[in-house]
Amino acid sequence: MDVLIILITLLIGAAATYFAGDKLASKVATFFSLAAFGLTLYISYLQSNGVEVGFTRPWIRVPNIQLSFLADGLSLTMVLLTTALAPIIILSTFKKVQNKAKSFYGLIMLMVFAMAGTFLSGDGLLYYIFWELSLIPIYFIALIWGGGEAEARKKDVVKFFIYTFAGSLFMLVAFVYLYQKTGSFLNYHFLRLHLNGTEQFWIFFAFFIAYAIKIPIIPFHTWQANVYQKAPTAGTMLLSGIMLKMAIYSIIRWQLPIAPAPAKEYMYPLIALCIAGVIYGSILALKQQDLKKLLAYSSLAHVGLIAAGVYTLTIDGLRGAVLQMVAHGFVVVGLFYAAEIIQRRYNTTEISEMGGIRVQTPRFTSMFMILVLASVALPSTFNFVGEFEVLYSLAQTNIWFAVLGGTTIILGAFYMLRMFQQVMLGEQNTKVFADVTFGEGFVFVLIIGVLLFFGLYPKPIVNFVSPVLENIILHINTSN
Amino acid sequence: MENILQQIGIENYIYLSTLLFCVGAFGVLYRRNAIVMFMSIEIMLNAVNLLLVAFSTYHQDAAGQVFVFFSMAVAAAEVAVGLAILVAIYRNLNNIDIDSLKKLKG
Amino acid sequence: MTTLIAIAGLGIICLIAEIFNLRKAIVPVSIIGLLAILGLNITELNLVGSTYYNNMIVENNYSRIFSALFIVLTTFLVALSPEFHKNHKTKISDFVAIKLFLLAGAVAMVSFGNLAMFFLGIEILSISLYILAASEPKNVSSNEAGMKYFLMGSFASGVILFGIALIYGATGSFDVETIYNTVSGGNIPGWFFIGIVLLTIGLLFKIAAVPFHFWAPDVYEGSPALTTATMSTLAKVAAMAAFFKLMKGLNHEVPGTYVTIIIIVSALSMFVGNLMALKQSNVKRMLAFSGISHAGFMLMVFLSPPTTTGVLFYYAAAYGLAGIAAFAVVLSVCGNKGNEEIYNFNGLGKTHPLMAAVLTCSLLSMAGIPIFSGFFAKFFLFGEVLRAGQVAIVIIAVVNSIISVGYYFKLILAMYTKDSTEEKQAVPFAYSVVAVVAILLNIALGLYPDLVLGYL
Amino acid sequence: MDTKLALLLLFAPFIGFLINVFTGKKLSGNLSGIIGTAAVAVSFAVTLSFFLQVSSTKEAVMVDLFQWMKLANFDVHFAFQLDQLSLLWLMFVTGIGTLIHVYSISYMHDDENIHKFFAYLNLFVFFMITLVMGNNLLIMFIGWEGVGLCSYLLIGFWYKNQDYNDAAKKAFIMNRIGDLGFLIGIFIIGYLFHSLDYTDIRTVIETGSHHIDPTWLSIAALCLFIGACGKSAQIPLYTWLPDAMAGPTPVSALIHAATMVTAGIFMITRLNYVFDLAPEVQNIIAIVGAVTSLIAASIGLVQNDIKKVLAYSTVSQLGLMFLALGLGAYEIAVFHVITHAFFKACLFLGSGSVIHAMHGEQDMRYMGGLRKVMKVTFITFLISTLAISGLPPFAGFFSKDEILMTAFHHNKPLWVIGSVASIMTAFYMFRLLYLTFYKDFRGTEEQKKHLHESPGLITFPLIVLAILAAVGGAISLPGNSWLNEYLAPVITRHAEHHHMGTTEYMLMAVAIVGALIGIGLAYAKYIKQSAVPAQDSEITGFAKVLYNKFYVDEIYTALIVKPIYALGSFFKNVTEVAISGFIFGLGKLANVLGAEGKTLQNGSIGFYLFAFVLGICSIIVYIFLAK
Repeated sequence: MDVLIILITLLIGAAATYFAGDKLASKVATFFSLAAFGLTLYISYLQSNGVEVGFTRPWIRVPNIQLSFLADGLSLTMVLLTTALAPIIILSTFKKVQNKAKSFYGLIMLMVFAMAGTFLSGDGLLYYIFWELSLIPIYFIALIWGGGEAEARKKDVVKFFIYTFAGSLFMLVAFVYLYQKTGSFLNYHFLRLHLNGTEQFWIFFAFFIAYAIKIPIIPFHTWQANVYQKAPTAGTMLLSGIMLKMAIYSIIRWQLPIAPAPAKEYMYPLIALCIAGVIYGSILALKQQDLKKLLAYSSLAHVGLIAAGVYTLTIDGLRGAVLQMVAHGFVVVGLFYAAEIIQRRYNTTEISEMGGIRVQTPRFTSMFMILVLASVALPSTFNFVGEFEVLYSLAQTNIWFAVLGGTTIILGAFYMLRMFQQVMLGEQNTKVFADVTFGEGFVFVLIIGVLLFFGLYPKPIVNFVSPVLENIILHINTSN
Repeated sequence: MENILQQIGIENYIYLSTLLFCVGAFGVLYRRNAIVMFMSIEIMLNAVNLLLVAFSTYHQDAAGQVFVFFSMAVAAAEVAVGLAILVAIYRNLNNIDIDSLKKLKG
Repeated sequence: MTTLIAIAGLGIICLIAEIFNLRKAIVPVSIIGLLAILGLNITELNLVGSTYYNNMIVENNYSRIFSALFIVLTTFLVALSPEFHKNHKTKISDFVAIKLFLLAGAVAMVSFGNLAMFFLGIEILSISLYILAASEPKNVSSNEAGMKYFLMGSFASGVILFGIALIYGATGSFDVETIYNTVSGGNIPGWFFIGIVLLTIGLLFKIAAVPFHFWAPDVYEGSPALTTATMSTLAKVAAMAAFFKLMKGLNHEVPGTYVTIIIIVSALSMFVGNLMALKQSNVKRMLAFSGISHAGFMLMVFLSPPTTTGVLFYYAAAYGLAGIAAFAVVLSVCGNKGNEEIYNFNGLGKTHPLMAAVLTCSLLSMAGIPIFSGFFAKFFLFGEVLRAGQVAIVIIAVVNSIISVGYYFKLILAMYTKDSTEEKQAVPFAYSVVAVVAILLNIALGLYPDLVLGYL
Repeated sequence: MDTKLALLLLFAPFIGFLINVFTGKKLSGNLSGIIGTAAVAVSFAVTLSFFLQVSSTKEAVMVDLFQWMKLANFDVHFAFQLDQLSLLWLMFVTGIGTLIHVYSISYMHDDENIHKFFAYLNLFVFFMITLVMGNNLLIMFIGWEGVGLCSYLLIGFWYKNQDYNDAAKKAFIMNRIGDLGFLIGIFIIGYLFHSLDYTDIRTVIETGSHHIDPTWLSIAALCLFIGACGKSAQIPLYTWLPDAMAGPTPVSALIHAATMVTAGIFMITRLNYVFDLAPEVQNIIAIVGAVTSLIAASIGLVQNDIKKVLAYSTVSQLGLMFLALGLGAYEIAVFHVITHAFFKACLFLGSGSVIHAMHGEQDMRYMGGLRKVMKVTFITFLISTLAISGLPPFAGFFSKDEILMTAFHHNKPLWVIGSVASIMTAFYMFRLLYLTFYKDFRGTEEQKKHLHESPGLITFPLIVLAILAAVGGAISLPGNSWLNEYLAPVITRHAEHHHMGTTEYMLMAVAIVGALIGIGLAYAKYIKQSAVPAQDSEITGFAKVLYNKFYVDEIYTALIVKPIYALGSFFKNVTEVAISGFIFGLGKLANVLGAEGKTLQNGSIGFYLFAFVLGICSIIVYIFLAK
């Protein structure tokens, strides 16, 4: 029993979904995603009990590419996030008439497959392939099922694709170069390399472009808001919930260990850039009139903080980043789902057209409220745990980083509560707003449950990822 | 036989045929009548043939002359095809000025 | 050798078949024949290299595997012909026969041992292409294409011939072996290198590299679509293969100036090809420009000749197969529309999902997106070039891959986001089969590069 | 056993919260009120038992549940600690909490969302207990932000009114500013001490087991104090508290007078050993406290909204407490917290009872003469007013007097400021009393008809609190102070006991006289001249500045909020456009080049051949050059 089975399940799921036809597609997709989640849980359980669940077979002789899937706490955590969010995201699309449903859900499953592959790959080229593969489904999802005016959407989506593709090509060059050095793409072969300063710098730089665009770190973020706004909510969830985590994961897994020297040398500028993103995103979020755009910018801010945590190269920073990734994944999906629900009722994401919803929907209000609070990292929610560790790591690096990064808890509260007030509170809205159905509520309950549980008891995840992260930190510190 | 080559010297043959080649090339460049362009191309090819023959004598090696036959045959075939196309064009446009062939561009 | 003879024979059989009114049989027979020859050819793989007619023809794995690729491509082209030429069935034998002769020329181009053979091969290829290009006598643009191709082609032949003559003059032989030895012996007159360069230029013309590319877009656009397919896949690949073999055969070590020229030309080709393609509204023309840029990519193999043979073949195969698949779709969409403007593809995703998917895949492959062989082709190429230490050109190539996404996706967008204007009609069986098989081969190559890389 | 009881103490209100949230809609208003009250009452009972136990054994009860967070150099556990300090706090949190719950049953009776109200109140109590019970800074932080949340929910309880929502938002965000300071403080503490547990920190300090950089320690103390400022409404973060009066009156009484706002004092007292090591920070605290008390009191002089006056008096009283803290007299601060909790809660509830009678009218200019109709309210109100004005023998007198006395001994200017502040307090409190209860009714006839004494559920808590306000001083009489004895274990350095000498009595006398002066002035103005505050438009001069709270809010808006928005629009309209413009520009450039290239591809064979030849020539030339 090894991790391969997860990927196989997802791939079969994608195919099955497509061939199940429009009627059944959603259910089949749900089933397979749940199956994948179960398997991931089981495999993680095995792994934590010391069973070897990794998988390595030779694939291509020349060049030497291995079908190598490493399954340590870190990658499995990310896969858990992916496969846990997948059913939630699919559930969130229920009750919404989907044209070409089979392709829609098929693509979602394909994307989940690709992303899981990215997290699991232990071979550089395999990783790159999954990385690129994950781009194609979201491109079509955003393109075909997206909202907004068609031409503008097309422009933004293509921009997004070319932009991210451009970034990853530089990463490819870096990989090819590394391959020329080692004659293999295996992660641990890369780690054994002894690259000189310039090599490390350029490799770090190539990786950085790829990741900075994907995360996104300012000033590479311009694709984000528009795509988040125009993509169908499911697509936005996939993007913000999982896809951008790929980049941060990759920083931890590939960029830092392979090229630690520049990471140390340019630590301050890097962190400064990320934190600039935090403030920039928060302030921009204040000015948004579109709910999804606001959430996009808030996500920009949060992710900036996570990235900053990673680049501190401290165990707290990395651990906090991982926890924060998982937490943010759930929160952002929940928030976009709330936006989606409002959009279903009011056919708009314009904040100005909302307000006075709370009167009509006590249940939805409280759920939305909890999510808002989680996203501003109220203690005892999962986000707080991550944010605390990240900020603590920043404080260790330089207290001012913590202060500046910490403004997120002020500005975050500012724009989130402002949004909540404008969207939910005030005199009863003239348009009727039906309270959440059971299905919709169920999704929220799942998400909130996760957030609160791990907010109070993050130990399982912490123990799961800590050894890996400690090794990485060790490698970084010991290398040259 | 060789005395001729000695008298003239291989270089001059090269210069001559290069000159001829260039003449042909400029013919192709400056003439707009398709037939004339064909002829210029023929000049180019024949310049090459001359060169080949000269070299084959120079090297005391028949291969060059054999090659000339190849190239002549090929040239003939080419021109045949070319003329056929030309005829088709004439049927459609009633002229063979290649400047009238500017439909495809951009 | 047998391959070459068999192919020529097959061509003649087609012509004879016409005489005996076996028109129906022509295409099946030739396809079966081609497959048989392919089998034969593959069985001969890994045999020791052999020479015929005192080195007129030299067979080795290089020639064999490239011949195999040519045969595969031709098979597809032949399979496409009957549907394409259904309006004038009487000519089918000619079309098929010419294609087969063209193939013979191509095979000769990769299995020559003597410049004469090489010259013959390239001429056979070119002349057949002239004919095919102008094969719609009533259609002015076809005439124009034919004329342009012919004039410039024969001009290029002249240049090649001049180059050959100079080489002969410098070395006193047409035999590649001998030339090679003479050159490595040293003390060769200066014009030898001029000869090489002229030869190079002639071939750069054939593969449509900048600045010798101007004919390509016009000719591609003007010629009948099937001919365009032939040119952009078979002809280009063959020329590239011959080019590579020739250069490996003649230069015992590549001089620096030569490398610089190649780098400049390839960079120019990539940029011009991609930038021009951005603004094209005609698919054939667009593919012509993309072909130019791919020529630029392929030229990079000359930067480390000893190791890039396999890479070149892989790239050629990936490109050829993707091209065939793409053109099969183009034919099926624009077959009876008279033009190949992009708007014909609007809403293809709805009307013919399969065709749309195939075209998407082939475009993604050309753009170099993973799991399609196009990606691995680029990837191997970059690897080798980086090893040769040419980082700059790799960066240029990367930038160009980014640009290329722009126009490849223009087509994809048209297929999936715009709405079809006219009602859907059935896709001819032949087209869909060819398209699917080609793209499947392409993907198979992507998943298992060992399939072909093993032989080189 | 202790663990179970402690958990019961902690979770009883939470259970009440859950019941009210999930079944509230079905329950009748009274029932959910009773549930809410019962929940808090249970906590109070448990607290009482613990209180007795601990005050006899002098042994703190420790409860360690499980590990929460794990960081590089310390872990954080869910662990609780019931020692003298936390129990004292719990006593009046749960005690007064219970009373206010009782009060609310009647006060909120007609509100459609009464179950929500009690849910939130219970949640607040729950978080407040967490804040007090935690045995490390992070647990305190949970409670800290939790109570902030509840105050947000309760201030914005009438969410249909966007002004109230603004007030709620303002409160939350201003608290958050403080919280950031608190967090930074926690980081530094954790970094220095490798732990966040109070006990560990104390041991490190007392044993000096490893060196602590004093500068960083001071910075930490300062950051923590910023946190306290946010929560306890000190300069510069006090402006949210007056606005917070938008919430229902019981909320103002419980959260914004008695309990939550004293969290800052609790935190500093908790970490007294840390602050003792940072004397310069202590000075800052003292000064900030004193100034706050003066400013707030001065603003309070001219306010006409009955709750606003009380709010500013709260701010000013909190200022006095911080003054005490700054002087290192932690017990005294605590003492004043307790007495203040009694009389201020009583005052707020009293004002609530008045507002209840006036059907929501809060402007004192339309009140008056209520003492005839509202006997109980009046008497309790009077007692508390005397208490806050610092007249013996009421509770306020002792605590305030202690503070001033300490100030006098340490720092005369501060003593002056404090005394002035308390004179003002006496003045505006009696102004409030006179305007509300004396003379004739100034409201509408309509209101006059409905004037009535509030029902028993409202008056009962008033009476209890009034009694406490009257006798509460007994817990720490000058000379022999039970409180100081009781708190001795948790406070390392004790405020030196001034033996009651002549100076002390003199000071007492001064304080009393001061209070009497204030009262006298109020009497002269509002009884003798029976003046009524002018309408807003007529207010002029310095009074206008005071009435508009020194325009602090406006200044903040101009200096902070506006710039942020401006920056936002700048980013949105300039940088965003510029960046994406640049990215798009590259694409455009490519397109332009393509378009230009098309002209080159002009279809003329002649030109093509020319280019061809040109190519040949250039290559040949290059070769010759390269040779």
